Amino acid sequence: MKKLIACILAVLLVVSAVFVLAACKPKTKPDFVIPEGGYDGSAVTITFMSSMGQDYGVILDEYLAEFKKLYPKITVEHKRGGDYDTNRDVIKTQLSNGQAPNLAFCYSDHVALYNSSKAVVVLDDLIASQIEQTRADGTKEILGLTEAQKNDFIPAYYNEGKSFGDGKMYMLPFAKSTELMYYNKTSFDSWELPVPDHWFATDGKQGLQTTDKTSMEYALAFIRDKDPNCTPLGVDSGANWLITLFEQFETGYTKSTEPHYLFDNEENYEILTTLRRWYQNRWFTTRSLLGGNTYTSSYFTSKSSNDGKKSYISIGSSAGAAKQVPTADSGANFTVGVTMIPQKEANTPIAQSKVISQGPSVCLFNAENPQEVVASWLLAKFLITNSAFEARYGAAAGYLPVIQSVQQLDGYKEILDNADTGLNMAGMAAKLCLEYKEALFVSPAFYGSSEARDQMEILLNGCVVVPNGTADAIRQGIIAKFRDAKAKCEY
Amino acid sequence: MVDSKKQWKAWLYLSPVIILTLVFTVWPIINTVRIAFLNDYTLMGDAGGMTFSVGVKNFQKVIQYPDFLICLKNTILLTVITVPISTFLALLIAVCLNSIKVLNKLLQTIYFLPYVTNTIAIGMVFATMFSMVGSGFGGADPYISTAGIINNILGVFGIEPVNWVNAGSTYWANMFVMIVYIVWNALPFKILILLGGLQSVNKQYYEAAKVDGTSRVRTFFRITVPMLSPMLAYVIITGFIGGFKEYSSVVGVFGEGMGPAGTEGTLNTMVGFINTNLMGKKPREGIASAGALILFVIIFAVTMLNMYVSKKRVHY
Amino acid sequence: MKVVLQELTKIFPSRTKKGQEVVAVNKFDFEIPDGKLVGLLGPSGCGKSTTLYMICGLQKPSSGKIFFGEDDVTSLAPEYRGVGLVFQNYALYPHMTVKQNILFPLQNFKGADRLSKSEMLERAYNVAKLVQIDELMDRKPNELSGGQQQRVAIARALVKMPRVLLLDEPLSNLDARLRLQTREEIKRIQRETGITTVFVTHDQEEAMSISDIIVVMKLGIVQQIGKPQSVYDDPVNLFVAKFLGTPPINVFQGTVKGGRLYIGEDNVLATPDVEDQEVFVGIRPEGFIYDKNGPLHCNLRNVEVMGRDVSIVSTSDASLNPTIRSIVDADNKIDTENQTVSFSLKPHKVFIFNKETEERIRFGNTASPAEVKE
Amino acid sequence: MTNLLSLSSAGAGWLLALMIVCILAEVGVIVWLILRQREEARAKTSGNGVMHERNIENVKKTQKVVKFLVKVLIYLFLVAVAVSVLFPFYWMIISSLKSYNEYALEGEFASRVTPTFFPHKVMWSNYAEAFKTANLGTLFLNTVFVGIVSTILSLVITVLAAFAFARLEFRGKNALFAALLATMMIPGELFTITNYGTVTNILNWGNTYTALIVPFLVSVFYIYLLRQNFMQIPNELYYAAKVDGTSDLKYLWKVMVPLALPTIISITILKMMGSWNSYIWPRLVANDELHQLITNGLRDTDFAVYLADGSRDADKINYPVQMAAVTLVSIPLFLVFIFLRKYIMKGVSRSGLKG
Repeated sequence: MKKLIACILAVLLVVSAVFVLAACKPKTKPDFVIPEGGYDGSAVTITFMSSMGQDYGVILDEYLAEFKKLYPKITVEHKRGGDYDTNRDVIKTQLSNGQAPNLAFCYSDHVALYNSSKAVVVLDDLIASQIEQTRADGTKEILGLTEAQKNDFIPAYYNEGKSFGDGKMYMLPFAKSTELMYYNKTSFDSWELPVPDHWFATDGKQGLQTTDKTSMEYALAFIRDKDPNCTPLGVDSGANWLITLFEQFETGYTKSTEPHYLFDNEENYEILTTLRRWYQNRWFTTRSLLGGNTYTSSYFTSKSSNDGKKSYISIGSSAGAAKQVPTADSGANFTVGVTMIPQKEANTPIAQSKVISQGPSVCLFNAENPQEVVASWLLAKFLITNSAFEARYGAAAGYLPVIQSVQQLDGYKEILDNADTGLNMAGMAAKLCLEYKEALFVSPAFYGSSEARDQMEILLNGCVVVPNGTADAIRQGIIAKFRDAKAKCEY
Repeated sequence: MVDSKKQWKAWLYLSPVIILTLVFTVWPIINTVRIAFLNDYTLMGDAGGMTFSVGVKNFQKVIQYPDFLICLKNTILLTVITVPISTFLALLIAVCLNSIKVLNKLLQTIYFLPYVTNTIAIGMVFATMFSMVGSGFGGADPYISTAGIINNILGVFGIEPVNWVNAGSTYWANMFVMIVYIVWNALPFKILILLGGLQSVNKQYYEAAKVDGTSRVRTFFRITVPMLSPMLAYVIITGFIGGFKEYSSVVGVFGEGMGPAGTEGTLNTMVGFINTNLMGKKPREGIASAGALILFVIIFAVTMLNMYVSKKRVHY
Repeated sequence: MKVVLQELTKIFPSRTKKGQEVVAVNKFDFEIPDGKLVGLLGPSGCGKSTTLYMICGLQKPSSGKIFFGEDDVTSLAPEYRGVGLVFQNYALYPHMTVKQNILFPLQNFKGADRLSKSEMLERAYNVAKLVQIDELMDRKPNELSGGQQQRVAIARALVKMPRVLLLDEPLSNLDARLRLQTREEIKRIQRETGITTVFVTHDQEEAMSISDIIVVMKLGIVQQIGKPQSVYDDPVNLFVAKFLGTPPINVFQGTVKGGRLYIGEDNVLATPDVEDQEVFVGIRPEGFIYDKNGPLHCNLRNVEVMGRDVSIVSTSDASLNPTIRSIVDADNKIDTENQTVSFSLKPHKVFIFNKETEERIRFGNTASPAEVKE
Repeated sequence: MTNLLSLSSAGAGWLLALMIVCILAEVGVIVWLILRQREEARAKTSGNGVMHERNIENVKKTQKVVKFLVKVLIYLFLVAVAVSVLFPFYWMIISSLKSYNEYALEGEFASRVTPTFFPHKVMWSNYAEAFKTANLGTLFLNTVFVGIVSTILSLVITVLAAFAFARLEFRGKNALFAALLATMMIPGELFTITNYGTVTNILNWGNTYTALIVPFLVSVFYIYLLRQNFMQIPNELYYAAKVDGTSDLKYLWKVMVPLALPTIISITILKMMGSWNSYIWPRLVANDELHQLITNGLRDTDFAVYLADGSRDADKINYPVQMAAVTLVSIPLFLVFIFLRKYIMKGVSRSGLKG
């Protein structure tokens, strides 16, 4: 027995040793302070985690080479982190173990997550810094952003960096997209059906009975009546749709400070009841309702409408504009119209309109050697304020450049000028986004905001399949879904 | 006569196992227990220097999870249904396989194939087999057209196609698909073990039974099953342990949402809950560890129960 | 109920491709009279077990027929033959108690034969009493001794009142003392139930001691069938002679010249109406008479006193076995100084066999008494 | 309502229908057998429980028929199960040979509602593309390298441990073994996070092969399997060897390993297959191109669907090519299994798993 106790003691000893070792790993990193004289030219290696596809990485490498000419001592390791979620997981796991990349693609939700370990660098000082940096080719630049550079940003995209509730700037916008409504112009013209510019019928009547001909209600009923087999509306992201509706009807979705979740209210029940009716009439579908692998753009561009596999209106991201144009081999050919998504009331001016915008930004991570942070800042500034890079990346990835000076750039100017809804649909999307820039809004970011976004998708899917019954039974069904979503968010 | 030299040598042979187990098994367990009792512990927060109070808040949080009961119910239901079915089917197949000569080798190879494949890929195949197409699922009169093979086959027999996995499909339709998939995946290992067991049973018991005029059914229940009871007990115990850890099969068929569109999460399992708190968008390792400990306690209790039952009824 | 075997043959296909097949049993003709205890005797691999399994139906004969009474049961499955079989290592179901083991066959009765629970229990206890294991009913097989397990196996075979009882080397797993006791048990049980029984053994002493008829086999071919004593006293060939009897028969090389049998130079016996030829001579150990001026001279090796009689061990150049063992009455005074010892022979204990065919050559006055009485 | 005729080539549909027919036929046979048994029971003459004379002809006839029918029943059942096991594979393989549109019923196939059973246009190019895009070459080499090294090392450890548990007596042996078995009950996710910390922080093996190999060297099930097998080797052999001075290791190498060879071989094969399917851990610990293993390599490669104008459709995943990649990955496992099937079966059954 004595021996057994001895061996158990030995086991505990070894384990506690490992435990102490693990516990005392360098925990707290000092908050970043700009070193004297900014970047001191020392040799520094920084890692840049992006979620770019292979094809866009080529463009980035070109400009990294150019950056190398300006700052030869900074070597940039570009790591591809896979799609956005994988990228977030890899960074999250590194952060949980005290490591981090220097510079990374991110969404506002991700930064809110990273910030729970205080790893993200606050950019305000860097932006304001006037320290002079001399580049290898002798030219000089101030460390921070000049006024001109700051105003060049599209305000909504720039402000997204500050949407964390504490007014501090955590990220710079890199490339953005917004939501647009694509519609089958040939059919609309042949039916002389006006393009809907607001959602619900103002006279409260349903379907074809309503006199409000420019409402989506009327349009959907009309299309469905014309082609009984089709699914009039295809919405790519159900979550974006609900967040936009709650923002447009000002009924509340979330806010960045406690208490975060505001969507559980009477008005929203009404909205979801109507959407449920639309779904039961088979007037719309979304990507996740189709199982997540079938894209609503494929419905919009499909030829035959048997089994509902055709839609005449498609709401999707401006980044995917090219896919909303019917390809030659699909046999369907019609001209595609593209406009702003419907608003709360008819003919809402752009300034009062509300359209959600998304897209990757760039954030910096704390590092032991402040030089690494400054070097990463220089790289981020170099890429984002470089209109040529923004234009080429935007055009290739279907994203919208975040700086307006891109429009004057000769290459990009032609794209905007001969933008059409045919082969140059991407150019048309970019043109419209620039037009709608006052209407853009961003959903608030906080720890758990990405979970809230997921719950919106689940909420929409849940409400629209609430089984038929008395009006009250349906209402209770919908309320239950809201309660469940709120509980999941607050959990 | 256990002299110390022998002792020392035994520990020497076991040293690699012990060291590796200490570092990669014992330490994680201790760390998990440690984390489970640190309220609202998150790895990122810990890395960022946050401090955490000690308490049982994590465990309360696990219970308060709105879908906790759903996760528990799914885990238990899936295990309690699939383990008996797959064990009985495997036993039947093993006995039949053992009684035929022709094609024996080929069939053995076929039955072992699922063991060799990638769970996620086959999950996707099952999802497409049971899928429907069209946009009207869950609506008042959903399109009944279907792309899935299973519904097509049902069509041959004039049976109305069923909405198995798409939006608006019922809970039990989803469970049926999951049960078929889990049993399909669990059979190979069980057949292998039971077939091995059958081959080591002394032939003379069967000859004696034959001479006594025992019917096939009675031979099966009164001789084969008791003689195989050690293997059966082993297969059932590991079956339960595996069953409680079911997760990747649900992900294979329904994706990370753990349920069809519109009813996401209805098929979530305990391990699914732990994973959402580990890898999800709001990682809380404290709650995940607490959930894992609760699951471990359940598995431990069930295994002890299984051991106890098998001690009684198994003949060694 | 008598069992008739007609030209029963069993040929096993050889496992290796090129090897030819093995004839395990070759045209076995035999009629087992009702109620008799028959011993199938022979060295291992002589086809006795195969025959047993063919009778009970576990093995299908390659050709030939088996009749139970008038019914041709050749291709009938074992369960329909009404056969009780006891395996060499008992094959008791390890997870069942003795009582359950014995009841097991009864529970298989279908239709009209079905018995009520109480009848089954009663039958089980009766047969348990018969084999004297009625107080072990609730034990598990692994808690019993070899002998007890043996008796349980027999009880299990008997409980369904089979038409034929078959035993496969029932005693081979028992220790010597138990073997004698169980041997008597089997005989007693068989006589009391009067059931036709066939048992297989390679131990000739066991077969001779309890069977009514013995069948000596070799390489699938029946050598001789008959009462144990008559087969012992009148072996049909050298193999049967050598196989039966302990201590075994002494074999010499001899020649017959002019109606006289010579072993080496010694002219030991008159063998009227036998042509001159080289022969094998088999002399039973009890066939020697210690006679100072006996014709047969051997070199004395030693003498083993066994109480009732004395065993003289000697050697001779003409002998084929290393030593010659002769058993004579104890009250002979054996002169141990003298190197050589001489014997005279009891004619009916001396057999001569043809050198090539090893067939028995009978000579004149030696018709053994047993055969006459048949 | 679609009917089967519209299925242009309903091969597999009929195959699956055949399976259903098999099962129905079985039910019919079972019912017939039961009726047969009951009717046979009535036909017999009454008897006092003795195995009574039966009209042998009648019995012989039914016995032959019953024997045949039971054989048919068994084969029907086994074939039905075989079809249901094979069908997903069949479906995986033909999906891998379809073009994206045909698979997803889009584009020129949009009008179809039921999937095609045989690819209209067999796309062998999917396999080439799968190999290229997921650079299966390096993935394959990585996985084989990691697989072999970890199998060999773990084999050495398992044999030593099993030997100690089976043969050597030392205090606390059973407690230690029970503790090891208990670890099998703990859900794996529990270990991943902490082990990640240990591997990347303390041992900083991040993105190295060691990180992929070392943590999983100890597999308790295989120690259990081998211990069972070793225990079946009689003790006398060990004592005999001890008497004439052979050292433990020599005895282990000369006597125990050869005797337990089938089990050791099956452990090697099953271990190799294990490393083939591991997914979560490699993704966490070694996800860069150099060290990626097959499953997470497949998972992260975005198999592109190319639009008419050659540009990539970012949203769509080319499932057929992914299926092709998965099939390519599974083939070596199939081959290994088919050739060494005998050993796997013998290995596991030899261990008897008693007690």
